[in-house]
Amino acid sequence: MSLFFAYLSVVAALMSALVALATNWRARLQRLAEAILRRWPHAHSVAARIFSETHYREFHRYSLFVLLGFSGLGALLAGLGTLMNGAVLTQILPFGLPWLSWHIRIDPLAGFFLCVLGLPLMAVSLYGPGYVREFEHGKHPLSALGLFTGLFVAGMELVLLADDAFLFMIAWELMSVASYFLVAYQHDHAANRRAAFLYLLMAEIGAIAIILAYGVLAGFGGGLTFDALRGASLNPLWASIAFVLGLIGFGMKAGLVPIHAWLPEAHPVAPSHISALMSGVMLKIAVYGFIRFTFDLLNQILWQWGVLVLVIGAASAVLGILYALQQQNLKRLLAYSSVENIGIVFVALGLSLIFLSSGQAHLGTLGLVAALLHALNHALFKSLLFLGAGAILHQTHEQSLENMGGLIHRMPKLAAVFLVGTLSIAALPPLNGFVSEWLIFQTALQGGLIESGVLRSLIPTASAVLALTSALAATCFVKVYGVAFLGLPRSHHIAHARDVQHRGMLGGPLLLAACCGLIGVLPTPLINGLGTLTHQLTGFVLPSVSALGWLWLTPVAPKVASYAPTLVLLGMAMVGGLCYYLLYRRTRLEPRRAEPWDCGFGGLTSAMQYTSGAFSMPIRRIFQPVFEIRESIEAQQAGPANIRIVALRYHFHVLDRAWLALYEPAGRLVLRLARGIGRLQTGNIRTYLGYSFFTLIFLLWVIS
Amino acid sequence: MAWLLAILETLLFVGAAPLLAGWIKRVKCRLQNRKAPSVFQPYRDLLKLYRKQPIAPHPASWIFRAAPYIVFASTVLAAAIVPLVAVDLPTSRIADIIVLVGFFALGRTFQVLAGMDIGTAFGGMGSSREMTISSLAEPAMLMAVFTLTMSAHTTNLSQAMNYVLDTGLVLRPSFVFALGGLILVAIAETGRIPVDNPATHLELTMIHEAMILEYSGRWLALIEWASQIKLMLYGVLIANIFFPWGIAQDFSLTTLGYGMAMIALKLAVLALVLALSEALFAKMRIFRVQEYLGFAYLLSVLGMLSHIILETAR
Amino acid sequence: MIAVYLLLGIPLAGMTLLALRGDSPEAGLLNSRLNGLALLASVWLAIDVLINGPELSSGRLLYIDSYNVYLIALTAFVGLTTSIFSGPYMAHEREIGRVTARRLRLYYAMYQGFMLAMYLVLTTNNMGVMWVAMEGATLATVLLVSLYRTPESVEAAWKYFILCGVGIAQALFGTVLLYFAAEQKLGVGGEALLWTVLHENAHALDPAILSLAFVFLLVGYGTKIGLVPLHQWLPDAHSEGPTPMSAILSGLLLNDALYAVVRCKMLVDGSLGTHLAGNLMMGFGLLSFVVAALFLHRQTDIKRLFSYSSIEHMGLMTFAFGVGSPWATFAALFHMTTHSLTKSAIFITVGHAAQLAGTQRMDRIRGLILTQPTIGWGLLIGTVAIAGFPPFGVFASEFLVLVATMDDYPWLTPLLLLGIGLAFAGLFRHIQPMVYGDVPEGQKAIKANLTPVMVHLALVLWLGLSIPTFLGNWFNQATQLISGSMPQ
Amino acid sequence: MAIAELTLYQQAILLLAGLIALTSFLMLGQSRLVRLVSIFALQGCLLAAATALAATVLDYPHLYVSAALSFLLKGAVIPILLQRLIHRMGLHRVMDTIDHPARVMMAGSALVVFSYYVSLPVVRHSTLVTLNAIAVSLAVVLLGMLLMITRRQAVAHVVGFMSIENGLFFAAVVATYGMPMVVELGVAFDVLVAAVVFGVFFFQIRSSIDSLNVDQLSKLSEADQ
Repeated sequence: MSLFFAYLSVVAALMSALVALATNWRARLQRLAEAILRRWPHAHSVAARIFSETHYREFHRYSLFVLLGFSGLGALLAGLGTLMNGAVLTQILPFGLPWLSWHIRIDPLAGFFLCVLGLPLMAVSLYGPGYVREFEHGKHPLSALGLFTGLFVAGMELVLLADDAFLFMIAWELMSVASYFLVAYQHDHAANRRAAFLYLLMAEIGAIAIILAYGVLAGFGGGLTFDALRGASLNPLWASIAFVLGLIGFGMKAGLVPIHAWLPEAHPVAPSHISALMSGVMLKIAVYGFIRFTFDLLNQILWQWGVLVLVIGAASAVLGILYALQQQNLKRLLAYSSVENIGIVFVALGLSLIFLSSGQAHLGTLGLVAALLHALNHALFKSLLFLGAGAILHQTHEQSLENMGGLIHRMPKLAAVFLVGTLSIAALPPLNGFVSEWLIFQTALQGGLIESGVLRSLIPTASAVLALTSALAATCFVKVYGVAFLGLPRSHHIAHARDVQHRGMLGGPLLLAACCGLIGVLPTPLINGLGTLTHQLTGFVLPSVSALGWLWLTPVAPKVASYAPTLVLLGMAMVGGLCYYLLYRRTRLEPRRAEPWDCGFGGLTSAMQYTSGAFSMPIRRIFQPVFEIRESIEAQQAGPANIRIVALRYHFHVLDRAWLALYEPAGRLVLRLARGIGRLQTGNIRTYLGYSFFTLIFLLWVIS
Repeated sequence: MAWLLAILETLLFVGAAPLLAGWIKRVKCRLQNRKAPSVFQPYRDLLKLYRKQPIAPHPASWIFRAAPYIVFASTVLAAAIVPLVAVDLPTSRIADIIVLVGFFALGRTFQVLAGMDIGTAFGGMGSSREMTISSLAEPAMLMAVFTLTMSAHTTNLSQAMNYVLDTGLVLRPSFVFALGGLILVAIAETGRIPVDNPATHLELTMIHEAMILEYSGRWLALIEWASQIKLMLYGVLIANIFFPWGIAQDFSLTTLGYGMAMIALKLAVLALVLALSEALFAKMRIFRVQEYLGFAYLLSVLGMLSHIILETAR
Repeated sequence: MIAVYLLLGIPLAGMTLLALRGDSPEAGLLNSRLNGLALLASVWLAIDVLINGPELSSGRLLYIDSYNVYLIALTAFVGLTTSIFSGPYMAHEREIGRVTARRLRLYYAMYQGFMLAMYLVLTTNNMGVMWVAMEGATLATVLLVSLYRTPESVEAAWKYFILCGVGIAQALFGTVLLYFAAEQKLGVGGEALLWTVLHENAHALDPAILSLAFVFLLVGYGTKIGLVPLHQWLPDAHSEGPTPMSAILSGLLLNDALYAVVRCKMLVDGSLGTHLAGNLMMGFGLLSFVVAALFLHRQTDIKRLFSYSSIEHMGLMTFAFGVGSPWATFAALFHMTTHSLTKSAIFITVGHAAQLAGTQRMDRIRGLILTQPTIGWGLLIGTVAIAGFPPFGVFASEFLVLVATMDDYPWLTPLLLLGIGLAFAGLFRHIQPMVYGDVPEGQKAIKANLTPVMVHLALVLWLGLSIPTFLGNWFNQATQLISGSMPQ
Repeated sequence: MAIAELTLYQQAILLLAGLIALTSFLMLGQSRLVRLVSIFALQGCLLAAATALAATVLDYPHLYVSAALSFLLKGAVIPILLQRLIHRMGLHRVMDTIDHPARVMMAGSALVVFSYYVSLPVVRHSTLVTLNAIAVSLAVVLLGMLLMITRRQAVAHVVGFMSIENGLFFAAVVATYGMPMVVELGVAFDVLVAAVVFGVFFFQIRSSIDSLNVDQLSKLSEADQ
């Protein structure tokens, strides 16, 4: 059954890709419809209306996203079904190589990630029709967008369903290529082209690393199906090689530091609903790949791997959020925060690996659950935030925080929905972001149970880094909300922005916000639902997730830690409501409106507020060594002999150190090598004859 | 019964907070040999503010109006889960110490948002500084807390206190370090000298005050009260985690009364220490706060390491 | 067996016919019709072989087995599609006066001559005749390279001629040695050059002589494959000749040279029992792969760019054949197919793009997608396919090569990884600016026939998704023939 | 076994082999195109003679044919064609001097030794003595390449190319008493066509860079200009 839903979702995605091709086929389709439906006047009139000049565009646009919605729904149902009954269904499709046809398999792990994919996808399908309308009149055809969106989604779903290395890689690369075309969709901007190139290049290298990782297993397992790979028995050295290759490959897609450089370039330049899918879902597919490879396919786990993952994850988390904090472009900021969240997920995975390798299965399971939960949460609120940013972009054509402000007055509905996303990504109770981070902390705090003292001291340190990260994340998103939505508008078009009109463009984010709230308040059922999954991977189910009843979350034991988000929400509502009643209802003192305090000078302007750059300045100074900051002050002078300075303008630009240290040298090296090689080809035929002459001599000398 | 007791305790907590603030003020005045107001002055102030008509600046949105309630509510909730006079109250099961930090974060977030809602330089300045300081203080605090929880094997506050009570007086180097770290963090988080000066009226030096500059009337009352509760929260945390002796482990009236007396005593002493330090030190530059908090973090890490190296027999 | 004679007869007749009527307006059509007939013949042959198994002609001069039969079909197919494209293309060239009537006659005659040589290389059973046909292919195309008579084209043709001539001469020396080795065992007579006979008695042949022979054969035919450092003629010839010729050179000639080398390898392996031949091929293949990938970065001429990519891919195939495990061999055979389909499609698109922009300099070709979406997307998709992205077929073979190498020679994988990464970057850094971006002023769409491109890419896509059973059987049998066992 | 114990025919073949090698050396040293071509013609004739001799020794009739072919092509047709071209292009006075004649000669002799060393395993276990001539033929091939590498004139390149062909042909004769007929014919045909094509190219090159100096044919290169 769930397999059926999975196929349904894939087919629906491909269908929407096909439908997209029909953008400019109105006339043809009309003639076709007339030819077919001549018999039935009623249907004929319907068709006539659909294919009329006026309706066709809209009909086409909606059909695209309705199909995507079905795809999302199918994925969600399939995933839930599998998680419920924990069944493992396999099937073999007649595609692929003659001696290796496509193996399909859906198990709880895949099911969970199908859910992770399904929810944002449904939100996007609500959101899309309103968002892409403006593209219809642009120079870039909607057909390309729709086609590659469909392929992108289908690719991601197939990655989850693949049960042999070959199909996995096909789907994986399909996902990469399709998203590449989506990044390059508005290719008249040079930045987009550059980002797309970088993205595809790194995707390619990562993919090769993954292929090699599979190659190692296939060499020992003697086959390319996942069953064969599971059967491979490797010595620790080869296992570590495979693991590192896998970490590089999947980490590159997931955006771990320092191989994250493509991410903040590529995610912002894609159309926003695509950014939502890329940041919210695609990165999770990479996480899925890592989990599948490490927890499922590799037959052993070494604690060194856990340490490696833990360290890299912690680094990604803190660096990601530090860079996010310094961004002025909203979508770029969100992309960097994705690096941070993926880092957090990998910290949890690292903890889980360490515990599993040291035989603490239940704690390993706890870490894994925390990681999965955070992956889901990030998928939800990051998609929500990207859709919100897209809505702002759509209404005001503004991406830079420096020009925003006061949007809460202009677009109150969006502001309310966006606030939910902000609070949950800032990991504040009682929303979902907090639950997963709480679980991760709980996992880390059990580090005392590990034999080796080094690890015992390493784990708390990592968790402290995590604490720093979450605090910085709060800072970062307070900044975002405060600068974008609160205060006074910083530019004219923001001051006259209109709230989102299209119902779906609010409905999509609203759906996600609802999920955030729900998971935040009632995490227990979900975590219990993961039991089948953890049982499959670690052979262990969290013992007492709800030892005190369904209200309580007690991951380890009631005495160790407990958290009842529902009661927290209740309590806050009660206290807050009580105060409100006592303080407002009793004394009916209406607040008086007045000018804010201006030190008595008068005339506060929006230019006097703290800008986004100013807000993050202390952090910038405190963490100086992390950034490569380019600052400049330009003075506008006037008056006699331009002595008097009338205006000062301060520019600053924060560059990614990874970029300067890793990528640019590599590029230069390649060019130098190419030049060196080029010297060999002089163009003189006698030299060429010399080459073949000496090749011959050399070979003769070799063999005799 | 237990629930009723828990609610009563919470009410007591909330009610006693201004008293502590008044007491600290009084001691400070004495130290600076000024004429001191009565210890009940804070109550009068709150009542006065409550009666006044609040003023909302023009750019303010609903966030500005909602923030005080959320701040107050989150603080009260935090107060509810910290054992004051008795351990094993049901409320302490609702949330553990990490959630406590979460509550603080929630309240802070809304206060900061409210500060930025007005669109003045002061609001932004205060918010930025507040977030910076807290983002440095939070890891330090968690590290300190983790030290405790790792030896107690629980993050649940009353469980931790039980653990300390059961083991009796043990001189743990880790606890000493953690205590130092937690005190430093507490000073920073509650906005006392040398990090922030609650009594200042020069906008440029304000942090906490700058954020709430626009508040008045009942809103201001709520926020002031919330910060008083927060101050007391930290006091109770330090007192009850590191010196839990005297706290009631069963709900008989005598033990409860004894516990109340004990906590009052401990808080009074802590208040004395705080007042003394505030009288002795001067406020420091904003960009030296990082060194201050870095030191707090260092203490906590040392605590953690000493716990691992010195205390676990393996 | 009639099919084979048809296959050889059609182009022979076509050559003479077109040598006379090549300048007539319908020559292009005639050319493609002839190729169509050849394709039919090849399909007939293929079915025949598929049903009856390997066939040996009377006199044992021609031999068709599952290895060469699919190459024959492929050759015929690419020959047909390219000729469909070449009709309008040459007509356009004639209009703008780049070619005269005489040269047009020469062009069409030589097109058929080249096809004849290709079919002969593939079908013959006699190593000597194979050599003759290979040299014939050079002679047929060399005059086409200098068709435009520009100094560059003459230079390119001269280099092509001399280098390939010298190379092929060494191949002849190798053949002589082969004959000599065989003769010692099988006695004097025509028998001793027949591949079937040699293959049967490979184990008996003198290893020393055969390894010596293989060196000469490898250097000789390797020059034609374009293995570094014997490749210098290739980019020149590809970039200076008319585009259809670049397409068939890349799509067919290189393949067939590789085919010859592999035939020789099968003999040598049979005799030596060591992996010498494989190692040599791996060395050459890897060198060509990496060096060509580096060269991609400094190209300015679009056809030159893709000719280097051809070198790179031939290097990969040579490497894979050298690895020699069933997976690798399967991959190499599969790669031969997908590469020649994709690459010829790309060259066709490139031809249109060059006509559109009026130049082959890549820095002057801009905004193709917005100018003429079919050409722009065709070029982009083609490049994506040749860069080895799924669901296109090239990916499958690269995947298998990587896995197989990881299996047998793990320490070589970093080089492969490097090569693929470099090649990808080298291609896309040039392609992206050409297809994307705004339209340069004055650039207008042209009349283009991209059906062949679409057909090729569709085929490659289909192969990437699923290999039809009969083709799969071919590949499997060929793999067994070459590597000794079927992949599984 | 020592040469004295061979039959006259075999001795004669070995002698011819020596002469052919000598002609290659002469070509290597010769800087006048006209003489170069005539030496090449001489080599062709020697080759034909050797073939004919082999034919008589073993009376293989088809070797006579190939002897005739090689005499016609290498000894007569191609040299005459080349001479014609040289005169029509006024190259008969052109000196194509090589930079370091001594070194080139040394290299040539080194090549002879090398080719002997390479062909040892081939010769090792074999019945016919004439086989030693394989070393010579290999030397001729390599010398031909050396000639092409050292010369700048296109004509010299053609001659070098053809002398490589001679070497191959000689190898075929001495090692295997000629290739099968069909191959012989094919090769001969190819050589003929090649010669014609060369002729065509001379004019094309001439018209593009009004000389036949191949060093000027270096527009297409990858090095930075």
